[in-house]
Amino acid sequence: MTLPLLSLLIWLPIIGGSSLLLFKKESLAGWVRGFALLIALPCLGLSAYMLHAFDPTRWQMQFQETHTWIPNLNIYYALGIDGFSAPLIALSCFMTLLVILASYRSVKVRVAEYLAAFLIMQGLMCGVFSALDAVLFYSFWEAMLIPMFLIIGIWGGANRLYATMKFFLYTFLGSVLLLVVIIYLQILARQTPGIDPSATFNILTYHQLSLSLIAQKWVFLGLLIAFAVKVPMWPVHTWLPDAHVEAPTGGSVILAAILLKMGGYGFIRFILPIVPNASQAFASGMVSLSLIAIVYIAMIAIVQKDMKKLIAYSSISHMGVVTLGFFTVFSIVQRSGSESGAVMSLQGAMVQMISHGLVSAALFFSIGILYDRLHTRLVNDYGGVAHVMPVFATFFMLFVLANIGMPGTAGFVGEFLIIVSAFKANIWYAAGAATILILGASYTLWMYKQVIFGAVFQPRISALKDIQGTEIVLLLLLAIPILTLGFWPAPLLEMFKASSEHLVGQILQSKI
Amino acid sequence: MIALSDYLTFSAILFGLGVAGIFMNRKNVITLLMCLELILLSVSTNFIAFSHYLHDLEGQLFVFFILTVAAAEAAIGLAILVVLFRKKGTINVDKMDMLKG
Amino acid sequence: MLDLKSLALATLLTPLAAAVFTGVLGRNLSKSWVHTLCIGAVGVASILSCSILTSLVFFQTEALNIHLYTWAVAGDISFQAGLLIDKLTAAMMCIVTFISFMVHIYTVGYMRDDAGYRRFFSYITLFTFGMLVLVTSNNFLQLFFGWEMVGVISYLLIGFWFHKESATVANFKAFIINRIGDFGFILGIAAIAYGFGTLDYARVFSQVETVAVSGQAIMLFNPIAIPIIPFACICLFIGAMGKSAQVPLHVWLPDSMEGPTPISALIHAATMVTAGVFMVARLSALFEHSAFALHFILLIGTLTCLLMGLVALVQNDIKRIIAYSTLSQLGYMMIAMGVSAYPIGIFHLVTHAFFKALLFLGAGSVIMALHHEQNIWQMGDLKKYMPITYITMLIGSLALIGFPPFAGFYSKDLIIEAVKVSTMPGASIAYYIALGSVLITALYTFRLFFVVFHSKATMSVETISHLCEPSLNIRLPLIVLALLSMSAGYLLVGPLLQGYFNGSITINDALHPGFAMLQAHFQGAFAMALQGFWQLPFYLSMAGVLIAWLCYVRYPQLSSHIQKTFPSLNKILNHKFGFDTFYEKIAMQGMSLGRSFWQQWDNKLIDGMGVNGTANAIDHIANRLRQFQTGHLYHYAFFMILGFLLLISWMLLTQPGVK
Amino acid sequence: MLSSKLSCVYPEIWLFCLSCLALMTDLYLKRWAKWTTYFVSQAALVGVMFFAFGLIGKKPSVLFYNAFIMDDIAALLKFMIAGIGFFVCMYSRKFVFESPHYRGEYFVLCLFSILGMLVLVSARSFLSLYLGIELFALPLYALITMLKDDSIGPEAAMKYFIMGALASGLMLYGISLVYGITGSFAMPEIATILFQNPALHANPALLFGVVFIVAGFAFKFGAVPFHMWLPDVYEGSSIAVTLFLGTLPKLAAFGFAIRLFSDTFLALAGYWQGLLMVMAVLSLLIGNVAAIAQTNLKRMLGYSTIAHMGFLFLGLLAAPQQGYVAALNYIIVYTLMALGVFGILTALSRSEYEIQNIHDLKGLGVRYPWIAFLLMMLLFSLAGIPPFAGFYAKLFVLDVLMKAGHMGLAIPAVLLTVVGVFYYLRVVRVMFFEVSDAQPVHAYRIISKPGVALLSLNSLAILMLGIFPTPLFNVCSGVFAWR
Amino acid sequence: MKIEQVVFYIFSLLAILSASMVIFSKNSVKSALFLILTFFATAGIWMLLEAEFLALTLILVYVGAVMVLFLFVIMMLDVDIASLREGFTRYLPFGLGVAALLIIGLAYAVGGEKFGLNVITPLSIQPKVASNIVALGTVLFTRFLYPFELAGVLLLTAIVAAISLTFRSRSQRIAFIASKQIETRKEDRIKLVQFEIGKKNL
Repeated sequence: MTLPLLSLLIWLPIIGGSSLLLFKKESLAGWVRGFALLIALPCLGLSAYMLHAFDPTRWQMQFQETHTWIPNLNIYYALGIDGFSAPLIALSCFMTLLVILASYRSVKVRVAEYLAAFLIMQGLMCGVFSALDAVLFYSFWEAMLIPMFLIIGIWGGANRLYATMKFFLYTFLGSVLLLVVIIYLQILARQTPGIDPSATFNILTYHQLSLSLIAQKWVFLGLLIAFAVKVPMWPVHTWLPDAHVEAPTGGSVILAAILLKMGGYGFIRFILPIVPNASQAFASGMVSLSLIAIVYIAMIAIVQKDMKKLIAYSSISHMGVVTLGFFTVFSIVQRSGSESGAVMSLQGAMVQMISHGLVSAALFFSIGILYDRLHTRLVNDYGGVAHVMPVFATFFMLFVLANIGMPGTAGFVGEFLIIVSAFKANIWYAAGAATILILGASYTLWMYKQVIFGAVFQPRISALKDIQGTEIVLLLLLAIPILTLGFWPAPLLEMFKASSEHLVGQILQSKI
Repeated sequence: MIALSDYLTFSAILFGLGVAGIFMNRKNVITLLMCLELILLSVSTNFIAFSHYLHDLEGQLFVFFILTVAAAEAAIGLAILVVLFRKKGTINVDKMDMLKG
Repeated sequence: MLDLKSLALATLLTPLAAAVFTGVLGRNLSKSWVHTLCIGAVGVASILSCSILTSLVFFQTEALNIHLYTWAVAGDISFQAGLLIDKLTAAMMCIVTFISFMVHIYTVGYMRDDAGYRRFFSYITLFTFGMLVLVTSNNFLQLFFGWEMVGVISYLLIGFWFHKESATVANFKAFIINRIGDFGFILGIAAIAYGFGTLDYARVFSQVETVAVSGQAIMLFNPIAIPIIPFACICLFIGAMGKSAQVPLHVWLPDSMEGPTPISALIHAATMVTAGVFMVARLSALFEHSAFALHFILLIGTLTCLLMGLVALVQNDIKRIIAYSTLSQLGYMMIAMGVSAYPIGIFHLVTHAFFKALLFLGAGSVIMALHHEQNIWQMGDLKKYMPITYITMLIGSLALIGFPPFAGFYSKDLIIEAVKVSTMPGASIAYYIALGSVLITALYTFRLFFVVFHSKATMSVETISHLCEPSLNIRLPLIVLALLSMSAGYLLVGPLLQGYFNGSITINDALHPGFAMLQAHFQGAFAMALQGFWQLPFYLSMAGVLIAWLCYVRYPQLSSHIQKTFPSLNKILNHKFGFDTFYEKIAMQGMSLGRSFWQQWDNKLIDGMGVNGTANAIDHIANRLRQFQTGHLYHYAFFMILGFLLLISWMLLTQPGVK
Repeated sequence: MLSSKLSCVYPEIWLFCLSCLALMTDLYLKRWAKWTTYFVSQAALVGVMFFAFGLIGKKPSVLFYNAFIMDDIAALLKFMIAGIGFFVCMYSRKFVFESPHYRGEYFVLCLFSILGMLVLVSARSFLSLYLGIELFALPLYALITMLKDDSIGPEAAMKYFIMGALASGLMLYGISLVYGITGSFAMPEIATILFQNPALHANPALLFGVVFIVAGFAFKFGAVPFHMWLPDVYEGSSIAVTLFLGTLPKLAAFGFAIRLFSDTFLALAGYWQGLLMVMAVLSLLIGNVAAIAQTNLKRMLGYSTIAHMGFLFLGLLAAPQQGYVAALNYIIVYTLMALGVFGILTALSRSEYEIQNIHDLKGLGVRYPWIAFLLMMLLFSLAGIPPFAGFYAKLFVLDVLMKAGHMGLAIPAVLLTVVGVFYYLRVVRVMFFEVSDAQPVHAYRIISKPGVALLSLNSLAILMLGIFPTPLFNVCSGVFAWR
Repeated sequence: MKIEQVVFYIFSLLAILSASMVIFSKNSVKSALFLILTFFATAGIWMLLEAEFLALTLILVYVGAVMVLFLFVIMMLDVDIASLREGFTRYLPFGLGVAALLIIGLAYAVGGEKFGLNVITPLSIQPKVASNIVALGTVLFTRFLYPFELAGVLLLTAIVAAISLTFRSRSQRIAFIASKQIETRKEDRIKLVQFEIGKKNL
């Protein structure tokens, strides 16, 4: 009997988080925070152990668990992770821990509920990344909307009602079609000879299904809506700025760091391996959408006045690089004839997801630190913060640099790899992706300049206190992985290698 | 000889009148109750006609129960009507539009 | 003696350690601790660099090319961090660490009273590290690492006085313009990775023949394809244009003068801005295979050289004049690169580092003495009050205009010679422009010099009363650099032309015989200096000095008269050929485009019509549906019957069997 | 043998006897009347549960000359009806007792109505079906009028009455036509005749008959276009009656559906599936969309019921066997959810101030966080979001539907679900996000500890049925196993 | 034309006409009376169909009991008939059209093609083994026992429901209770208050 590692990662925080709801007295807040940490820390430990025990040379699913769940429909409680999902799980655990740490200063009301929502969400996120059964995946996927909805709605900003409804409906609309597709594929799996009839809802079974091109195209579109909304891709991105702006800091962090990654994860877990021919057929269109996201969204980010909105748009732009990485693989192989470029592209996209998770989280935390002090997110309300918060300014500088893809930070690795590999597909793809160097620098540094630099004109800014205690720990905890990844991304890339190679093999195999 | 279809057509007309009475009457609730009686009458006629032509007594039995139920319905309908009149002071169908939308 | 690897690593890590230490703990250390630590570290690095150079030159040690660790493996490309220590690298290391050392010492005096004293030291020491990373890299990726690192520190230092709006605008601008260059640079790297499958210099250079012959090309538009090497070279050179501030990506450099003067000397004159030149020389093996790229470099270099020199003529800010002069000199270096005389370009880089650092530091000394007054028209007659500064500045200016046998003479003369003998088409035009630039150089240099030191004093009496020579730690670097500005050319030209760079710089002598011819004609440094007095450039520079003397010392009203005579020329020069306006327009256009994307497309179209539009439409339908629910019984019954009829007709339509 | 056969009718007999007893106690035990009536009623329902539970899994037996059948589906539905009825009475007890318009007949009428439902679900001929329908409808008309002082109650009752009578008139007309063609109104005989004479299927009178009967059936579910009474009645009734109306009749109507489609008109599946398809799509559309515009909570839930019935129809029409299983699962889960939602609303209401508008829940999340949390779970379940039972119920229906090849129905169904989510979320939003400021929020009733426990049990059951949907599903498929 | 047909047509015409009058008459009393006439005519038709018992029941129960109840309610409620007089004219054509459509549809369904004489005929001479009443009664209490019991419950329900709706408890009624009037004392009605002089009492 081995340790049910993934189940623990899912259920420990969910059960722990639910039990937090029992302590609703405000006077217990301190205890509650401690208890939450007590849950989140072992989870992080477990995920670290998981990364350690994970064998990156194998593409097969590891730590598999399978239990009967709904036998009538062949639905199983099936878990397992490969190189793609393992780091994402670790990232989820890490981010939740940071959110809990950040709550020490920034959340004062309904602490127990707040922490419970995040812990439950952590479990659900781990569930999304480790589910191998499509219905199980969908359950986690949808269930996660609930805590997020509440987080934005209860602890959010002034316009939270609109934002949270928009968030929920947008993403829900996207994912209902996912459900239809899941069922459709399941029916197909039942009819296909040679497929294990007891695993018809298994995602890995879907990978083996052969589908006609027209069916693939429909399935592609159905799945695309679900995942494109989550990523978010242009033009279904408009929920994100609103949600980010209104969400409390922790909400924005999880939203940017993990939720968006679920969209990208959906692409590699569902779309690419299940409908490779349709993906190939639509690849140029998807690349165009990605490039539009990179350029168009970045230009929008330039004119933002609200820091959170700016970073939100920046997230969309950076996620455009991810989707670009996913969908250039076809023309890379076509052009260069070898699969290694495609593997690099996928690796790059995955690294970009992880690094963007860290960097955007760091930026949102930083903005949260400012917001906690002045209760405004408008760039123009700040100026000269560096005079009074030098330590903060230093950390913020690091994160800003990471966001603009400075070599030596995590932000560089993914973008670099994707540009290099996209070049093999088409010079213009690479050029389009590389505009993020210029545009990203424009808006991020503009914000930095307006907020941190300049003279201090307002007395309330000169009254600011520099970060200390948990805040320094928090930012340090983010800075370390960002720098480590920047200077030594090899282990992470190694993690993705076998899975990426396998995935490239899968998508090059025609399914018609 | 009278054809079965004649009876049925007669009852169909009666039925149609009953139904039409319900949606064309805009004033008086009592008339609505009477229209319901008309509908039940037409249904009963149908049953009896079929019963006659099928040589099957059960159709008539059904009518027996319809008459029973119709009496019960009339009783409750009129009771509600009385309450309605007490509370509202009118039995005008047009005035019954508090609940809508 | 230690082996080369340990030496190189020690050179790199000493400044890093010092920088990180002062950066993290700086606030808890006293000023003297900080500067002792940093100066010590850079001094050590400088000595180590010299010992590396010594071991390469005198002990004939093999050039070092090693991998330190694997950064990443993606696809089939392995990205590694490594060191390449050869003579080119060693020379650069020496220059970087030495100038940095000088600037460090100078800073102690210059920044004495600044609140950000510790921060400043941390930055410039870290900059030294970054520059060392850049020059010691053995692959493109690490080059890019160093490249961006110095870019960031430059950004931070330009905005060092971040309370000044102009400083933060300038550093923002510098970063963005550099990013445009990086855009090209990274595409160049991508092209290299595409064409060669590796980013390692050695492996790229070993394959360069094969790739050039293979005819692999990059498809731009369907019929138009460009072979890989020219494409990569052009892209990489765009990167160099950003960093080395070549037209049209030069606009950030004059603005970068918002930073403290020591960093103007270190970063924006001596080291970082020459990184582009260094890169082209480093990649000479690649550039040699692309005549097109070399032409491009020559063109850009020539344009920069001429245009920026012209702009320098009308500037009034002492630092800006020197900055434009730097631009112009960078143009010279690029001209040398364009005609494949890479060693000469590097030679000019070295001499320029000395005299330009000297000029900046001297200017800094003046500025400090005048309490941060930078307008040359607010100065004058300073030779009386600041003799040492005066003399060192004079030496620097003479070096700059190429007065034999000062350092600048050797390098600049060689460049002009190289252009002259170049067989490249178009080189003759470049030659004349280079010659003309000599005149311009002399003109603006001595315009500055005469106005500051010789013209009538225009300062207030109070200012004059405080005027004095700066402290020792400011004077010391000036003197050292002045000595070097005088002697470096003389000392170095010999080894240079005797094949110092063989093995680290590749020149295809068959195609580009220029450098070989110069080598052949070289008869010793002294002879060259003597010949210098009889050559056209010397007369041109003398003419320049003369004109400057006439206009600014002898007949001070002459200059304004000339300005009035040629108003359009003056206007163009004052507008710096409109580059800034052009960029502003683009930025404005971009902003308004972004705003319209945001407000028209995102907010109105996607959100307004799409998202909220759907919601509103559903809401509207819902309200219409509510109206059907009138609350009237007869309507209910009516709809019921209507629904019944609908169902019946649906049945009749879908069940054709029913008769 | 007789006794064992008679045991099939024990639930009805027990219920009738105890309702009469309740009637008596109400009349004669003046002081204790309220409590005794209540306890007798609860005893009656518990007894029905007990008897019905004992009948689950037995062989189907037919009694009274084809007028009555006791099979698994009937037993299960009876068990559920009595069980839910038990909870309904518990939830509404306080509210009802405190009402100044309380009459002792309240519980008796409830019991009579439940008796009608029991008759309905085990009807074996159209005659007992009709009588069952009338028996369960007539007391409802009276109940709606009760407990209210305003004129809205009688108005709702009158509308319901007229429409209901019209619907049963239509249905009777249909029955008469079917009788005329097949010569019988016993369900198995009709089924046999229809199977044996395919030529009859082309008879337009039969077609009219089927449509008439389906119309009558659809009326009970409140499917579009026979839905117009439903929102009005939900709104017009006292909340306790809405609780009753919103839960039990759905189960009974499901029994009706099974009797009709599976037992009688299976041969005509092609006919009624088309009808259900039209009604399902219209119900989903109108139910979901119209609910958005509502401000009255009860009315909104009424429209949401319509939408849910549309979804249920999708299950019914999908395929004879598995479709019924999915539909049964759906209706049971739906009833539990509705029970919870209306139960909470009833428990919070006081006779002088009922919860009517969505607005009334403002700030509930602050004042009664646990209750609000339970309500939120139920609403999310109604919206069909995992991990609550509502989602899995929908999943099963969609699965069956798509297996039957109705992809074209599945996509609009799920898209309209998104529309539906909006109004459920709005309630959650009001409860949790809209902080009650200066505006005085009416005082909710303080729910007693056992009340909270019951409601928690109810709501957590929805969660548990979501995390472990298999047991209920197995029960549902077991019920249909013998067919 | 046989006498039966003549009778059928007369009765059916009468029934239809009076049924229309039920709908269109603006006076509820008249409507009720026309409804009675319809019942009579229909009872005649039922006679033709040899359903004597039901025809008699219709008249006895319906006309005798239910319709009287209707009239009773109409009288009791004292409805302002004038206000109910306004007609239903605006949508009349539309409504009539739908009604006509319904009738035509039904008539088509039950028309001669499927239920004409050539398709189905009654037995011309029924063997009168037992009277209609005996036959009905025999079946009713054997095979239809269960529905019969249900009908009983239904009627009970109707009674309970109707009473509980319309019944007003004593407190709600306005009536004299003589014993209370007699038992009352003056203390219950009048309260004597002492006024203190010099103080504001109000």
